Amino acid sequence: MSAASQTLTFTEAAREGLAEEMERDASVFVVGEGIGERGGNFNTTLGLFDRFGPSRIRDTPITERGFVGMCTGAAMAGARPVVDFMFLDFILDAFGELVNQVAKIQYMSSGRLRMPMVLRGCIGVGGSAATHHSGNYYPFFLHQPGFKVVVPSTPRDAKGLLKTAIRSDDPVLFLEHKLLLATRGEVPSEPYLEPLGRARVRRTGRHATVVAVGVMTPKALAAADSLAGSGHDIEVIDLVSIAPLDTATILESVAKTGRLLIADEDYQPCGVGAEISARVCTDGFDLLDAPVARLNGAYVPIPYSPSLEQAVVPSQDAVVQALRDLLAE
Amino acid sequence: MSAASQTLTFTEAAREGLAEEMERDASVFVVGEGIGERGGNFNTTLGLFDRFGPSRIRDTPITERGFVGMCTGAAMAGARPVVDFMFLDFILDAFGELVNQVAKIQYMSSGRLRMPMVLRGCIGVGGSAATHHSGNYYPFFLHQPGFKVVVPSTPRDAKGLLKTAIRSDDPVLFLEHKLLLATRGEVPSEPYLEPLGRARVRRTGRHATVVAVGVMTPKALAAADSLAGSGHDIEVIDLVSIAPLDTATILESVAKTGRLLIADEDYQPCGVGAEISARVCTDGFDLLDAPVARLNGAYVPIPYSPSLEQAVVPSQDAVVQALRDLLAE
Amino acid sequence: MSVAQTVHAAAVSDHPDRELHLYKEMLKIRETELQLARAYRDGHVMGACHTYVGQEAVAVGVCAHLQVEDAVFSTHRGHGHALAKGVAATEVAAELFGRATGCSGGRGGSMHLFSPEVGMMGTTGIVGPNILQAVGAGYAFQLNGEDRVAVAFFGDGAVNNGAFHEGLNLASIWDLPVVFVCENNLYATEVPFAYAAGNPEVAMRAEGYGCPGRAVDGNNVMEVDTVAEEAVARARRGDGPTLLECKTYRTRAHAEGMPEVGYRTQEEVDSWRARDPIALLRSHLVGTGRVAADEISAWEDKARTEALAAIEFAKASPWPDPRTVFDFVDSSDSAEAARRS
Amino acid sequence: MSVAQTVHAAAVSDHPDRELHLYKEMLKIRETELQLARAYRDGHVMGACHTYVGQEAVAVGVCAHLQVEDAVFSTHRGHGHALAKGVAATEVAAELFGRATGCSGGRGGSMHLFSPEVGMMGTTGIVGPNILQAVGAGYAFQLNGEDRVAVAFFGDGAVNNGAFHEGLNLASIWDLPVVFVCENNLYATEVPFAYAAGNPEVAMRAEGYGCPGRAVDGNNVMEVDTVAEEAVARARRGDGPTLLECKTYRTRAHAEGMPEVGYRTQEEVDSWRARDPIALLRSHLVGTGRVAADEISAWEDKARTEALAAIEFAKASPWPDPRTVFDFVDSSDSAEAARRS
Ligand SMILES: Cc1ncc(C[n+]2csc(CCOP(=O)(O)OP(=O)(O)O)c2C)c(N)n1
Ligand SMILES: Cc1ncc(C[n+]2csc(CCOP(=O)(O)OP(=O)(O)O)c2C)c(N)n1
Ligand SMILES: [Mg+2]
Ligand SMILES: [Mg+2]
Repeated sequence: MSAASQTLTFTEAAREGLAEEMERDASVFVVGEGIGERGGNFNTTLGLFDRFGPSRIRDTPITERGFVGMCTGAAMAGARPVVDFMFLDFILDAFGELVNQVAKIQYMSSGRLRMPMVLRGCIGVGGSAATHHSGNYYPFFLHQPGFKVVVPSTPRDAKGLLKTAIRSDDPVLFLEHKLLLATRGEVPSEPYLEPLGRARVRRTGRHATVVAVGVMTPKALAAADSLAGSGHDIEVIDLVSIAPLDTATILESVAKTGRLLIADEDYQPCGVGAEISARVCTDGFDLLDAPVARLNGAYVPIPYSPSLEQAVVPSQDAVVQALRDLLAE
Repeated sequence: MSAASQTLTFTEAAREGLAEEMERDASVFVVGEGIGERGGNFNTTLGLFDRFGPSRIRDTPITERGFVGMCTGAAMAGARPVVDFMFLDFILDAFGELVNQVAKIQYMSSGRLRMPMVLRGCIGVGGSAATHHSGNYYPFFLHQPGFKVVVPSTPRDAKGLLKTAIRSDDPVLFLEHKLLLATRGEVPSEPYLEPLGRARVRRTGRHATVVAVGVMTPKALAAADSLAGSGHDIEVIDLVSIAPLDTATILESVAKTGRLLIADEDYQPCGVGAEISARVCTDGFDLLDAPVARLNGAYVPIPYSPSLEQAVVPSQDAVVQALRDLLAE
Repeated sequence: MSVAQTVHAAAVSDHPDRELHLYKEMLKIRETELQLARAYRDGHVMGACHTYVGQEAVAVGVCAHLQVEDAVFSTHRGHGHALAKGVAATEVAAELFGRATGCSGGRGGSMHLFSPEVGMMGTTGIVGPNILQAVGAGYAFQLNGEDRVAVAFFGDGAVNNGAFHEGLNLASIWDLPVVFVCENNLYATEVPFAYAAGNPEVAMRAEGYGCPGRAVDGNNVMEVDTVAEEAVARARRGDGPTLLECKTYRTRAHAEGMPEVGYRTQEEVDSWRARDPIALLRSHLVGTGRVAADEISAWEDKARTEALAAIEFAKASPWPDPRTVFDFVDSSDSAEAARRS
Repeated sequence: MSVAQTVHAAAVSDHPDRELHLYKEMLKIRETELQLARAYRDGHVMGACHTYVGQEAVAVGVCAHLQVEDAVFSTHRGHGHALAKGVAATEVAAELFGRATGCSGGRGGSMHLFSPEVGMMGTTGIVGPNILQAVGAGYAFQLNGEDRVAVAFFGDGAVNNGAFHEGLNLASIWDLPVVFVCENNLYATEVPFAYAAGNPEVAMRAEGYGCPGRAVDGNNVMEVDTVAEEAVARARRGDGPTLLECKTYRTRAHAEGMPEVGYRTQEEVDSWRARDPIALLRSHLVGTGRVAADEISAWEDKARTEALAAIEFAKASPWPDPRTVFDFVDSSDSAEAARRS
């Protein structure tokens, strides 16, 4: 650990970012169930109730639609709400508020109203959380104009992106994969921000590109390592930003490798990989030496039993296999 | 008009189909706002209240989440609900019920419970309906496993598909573009069904394929006609089924034409065209003589003023231009 | 109605010109609406157009107690609220005409009126969300220690909706400065509230949320004025929300152009027309000799002239430039541009 | 509690073996839950596991009046409802162990128990939907002219949610055969109902929907039994829904493995433990001399043995075959396959 950095978990880093922004701007407040004294089901606000008090760290009744609608009005009136859904699945009960109100009010008011709102929640399959606590949902928020969406995979990005999200005047979904929460990593000790809208090249390579979404990033990196032994040099891009999509970084990589795999735990149809594939097949048609490949979670509701749950998520081995197939095309 | 057919509007045909299924099966009932004596904002149930009475043609309070959840339970208990949303936009308030309950209950119960539910509503941009009454939303229901979705463009399909949807044991979205409701067309006088899950080739051609979604079908056909003059022979596929996607029909066409345009009024990112493009670029990579092209509505909330509204929907001229560009690739 | 009488006396003594002001405000709404209805018939107003005719006393009686800084969140039937909150009739008319000079730059139309400059925070085409947004504005005001008040206007149709339930409860448990104004006009489109609600008394619902509820004659502007005064003062003091049920009636169709098919009797419509809020106050003003009939006629002429001028303004206004259609989807379009637009 | 005493007398005279039956049902739930909690600690139960310990009287008192054909819709805290509705303990245990022999074939886990064969229509991991689904089953029963009844069990946490509001109103306006059973255990996770609700009296909410509401001691099974009898009979007669508020308490953590951090006092927990529903009935049965203490001990042993057997069954059961993961997403998998699976 260098002098100018510290090792934190994903959750600790994000919490530090939240606390810094709350110190900085008194109009930032958080709502959610169990985020008060308890500090959040996922420790997202641990210790913050004592520091900021109940009007800024606000426990709510089980009224997802209600408090999202409420935060919409609060944002319109100049506050900066952070909605902590615990499990992102609960956001669905507020979907009407999000699509018809949150996404549209800046446009309808020609920017005279802003919508500085952060929507955060845990996503993804793991730990037998079962079918109502395992969703990903991010393509919905790329399809509908008006949102920004980030899915960080490192503590550094978690902190830097959450801070930027809170300062943004747009609604930003900040999505935390349950299996990444305990990930430890270096985080600068000095204040910093990370930009929205940018993918990160996590590993450079020449033979193929993997664009990985969130939890697939460590799997893709491990897959790339394991393929290095057999002489395959894989570039790994951590997508990080779902909306907007950083097509430029992907095309630049494909220009070099000629081969593209999109690895995403989420469902394939109309997913993020579909959009990336469609863009690359249009704007990068001549760059491609092989059809774009997609690796996704099984297209079924998420089951509970470990034997079934394992069968629906793309494993590291599956990434290796998909890359082998792609390289053989 | 032949002896064995009649000319009906889209709305009349669908209503005839609904009435036939209600006669046939006493467990079919309809819920919605203003669908009772009034016969529905879009005349979807005109005259049916008198025939079937209030328990089968049921006016509801403004409780979209409530009555979708209610219909979920009714379907679990063996009834066959038809939810008439009037404008499909209102479905968003029931999104949690749909994604977490309706889509999953067959799976979770290993098929011991079925989910025979029809969700119908008007979609699309037109008539200055403005931002809360102009949505399309169908990609959401392809992304999430568990739904079937149809977007008919002809009276014949409207009737035949609505009947099949009502008989289906799966949740089916039956989406009616506002600008197609008055479309007149031949409808068989004899009882018939149309299959879910199938695209229709509406015009055969050799030089390029347009896959059109719903309201884009008449525009694509007109565009194809206008290009015929300049020697371009365009194949037009009316997608009809959004979920499942009939990839086979599209690939067969692309095998012949080598060129594909997807024309869809809905937003581009993570839309239906993205999924079609991605599939064709993977499974039909070698069939393509040019990159797949997509033509979509502008990626903005739908504005009210005609001058702006016109600017967000793809016109017939835009289809012609997109085809010219595609043919020139 | 004893409450109304008490109120009335109080209002007169406290604010000698109050009734005249309220009367003129109602007139402004009425005349503007009638011109908009005509413009709809003539094809100048597109989409759906829900007029406020018959309900003017509610918006006017409530907004009389609001400052520019207070926030109003309204519904599909929102012209009256916008006008009462201070949006110029020219801007409302131009919006319905889809013109660049409209309060939403032509992007919104009848159901999407935004004028945050005067505290008109928006109207919504979806039933329910505005209730929650008012709660949120109240939250922000409380958080900032400001004594601003947020008001949600909504119909009886919203009362059965989950947004009502969740919103009232949230405002109540946190003592937020919100006034919930239900305009119970007996129908949601043509579905009677008595059919749609297991208990058709709206005001008593407040008890379920632990906040006060008051039912008033929504066609009596002075009665509305009084309960609104109490409710706004309570909110401003930091004592929390109030639910007002204003019993009223729309005397035109649900939306312009819709047939009046059988869901209500002509007698019912006529009985409410006989209690028209403007006529009621007019006869009171004239009857008590406070204003001469021809003075009132002069106001009416003025209101009509202004409404016509608003229509002319709208008609003469430019269409929005289609090249602006991509602007303001997100905040990357600068605040400066926002002011310009 | 006078209501309870009246009830009790009636129940004894009408159903001489009723108390014994209810007692054994509560024991079954208690012993099964304790074994499941142990299995959770040992890593056999994954995901979240919300036990019903302390609340047994509610499920048992209500389900005593239900037939197999009646439909129950439950929540994340649903083991007790499933067992009381007739799902075998073996199938519940196997489900929590993620085994193919579980009532949901291992697809569901603790929060997703499906056994439509015995009218257990499902439990939900999302708060709210089951209320609406019970309304819908009631709708289907009424449509078919059947005298079946639908029951929704839910916590105090659901009361503030829009689903409660919309569901109760719909059932009430259409006189649907539904019983709404709120298990008010004072907390939603650790958020007190008294904080979350502007008015913490649940039963009185019924008035807002125009249906009867009854509050009872949810730890007194005979009291629950009586009000449930009335409510179920009313529904079966076609007279419409009833809201029951059963005041009770969970004596274990919200979910297994969660620390009990300060949101409730030890005294509070102890005072409710002292009113344990099983102990209460036990001392009544023994005190009145109806049953000998060692007979009851024998029942307890039997219940424990059966619970252990359920655990053994679960442990010995096969995992679901991963190749079945794609089955039953839609109805193209045949009903025959459904029965087989
Ligand atoms: C969520 C939702 N569902 C349905 C509609 C369609 N709709 C528009 S206005 C209306 C009736 C509203 O009645 P009420 O709230 O009483 O207001 P009023 O029109 O009587 O002023 C309905 C059902 C809608 N706008 N939003
Ligand atoms: C819509 C939704 N929001 C949040 C949660 C997370 N959650 C699970 S149980 C629970 C508390 C439920 O409290 P209550 O309804 O009183 O039932 P109890 O656990 O006390 O039996 C919460 C908030 C959820 N499951 N669903
Ligand atoms: Mg109304
Ligand atoms: Mg509880």
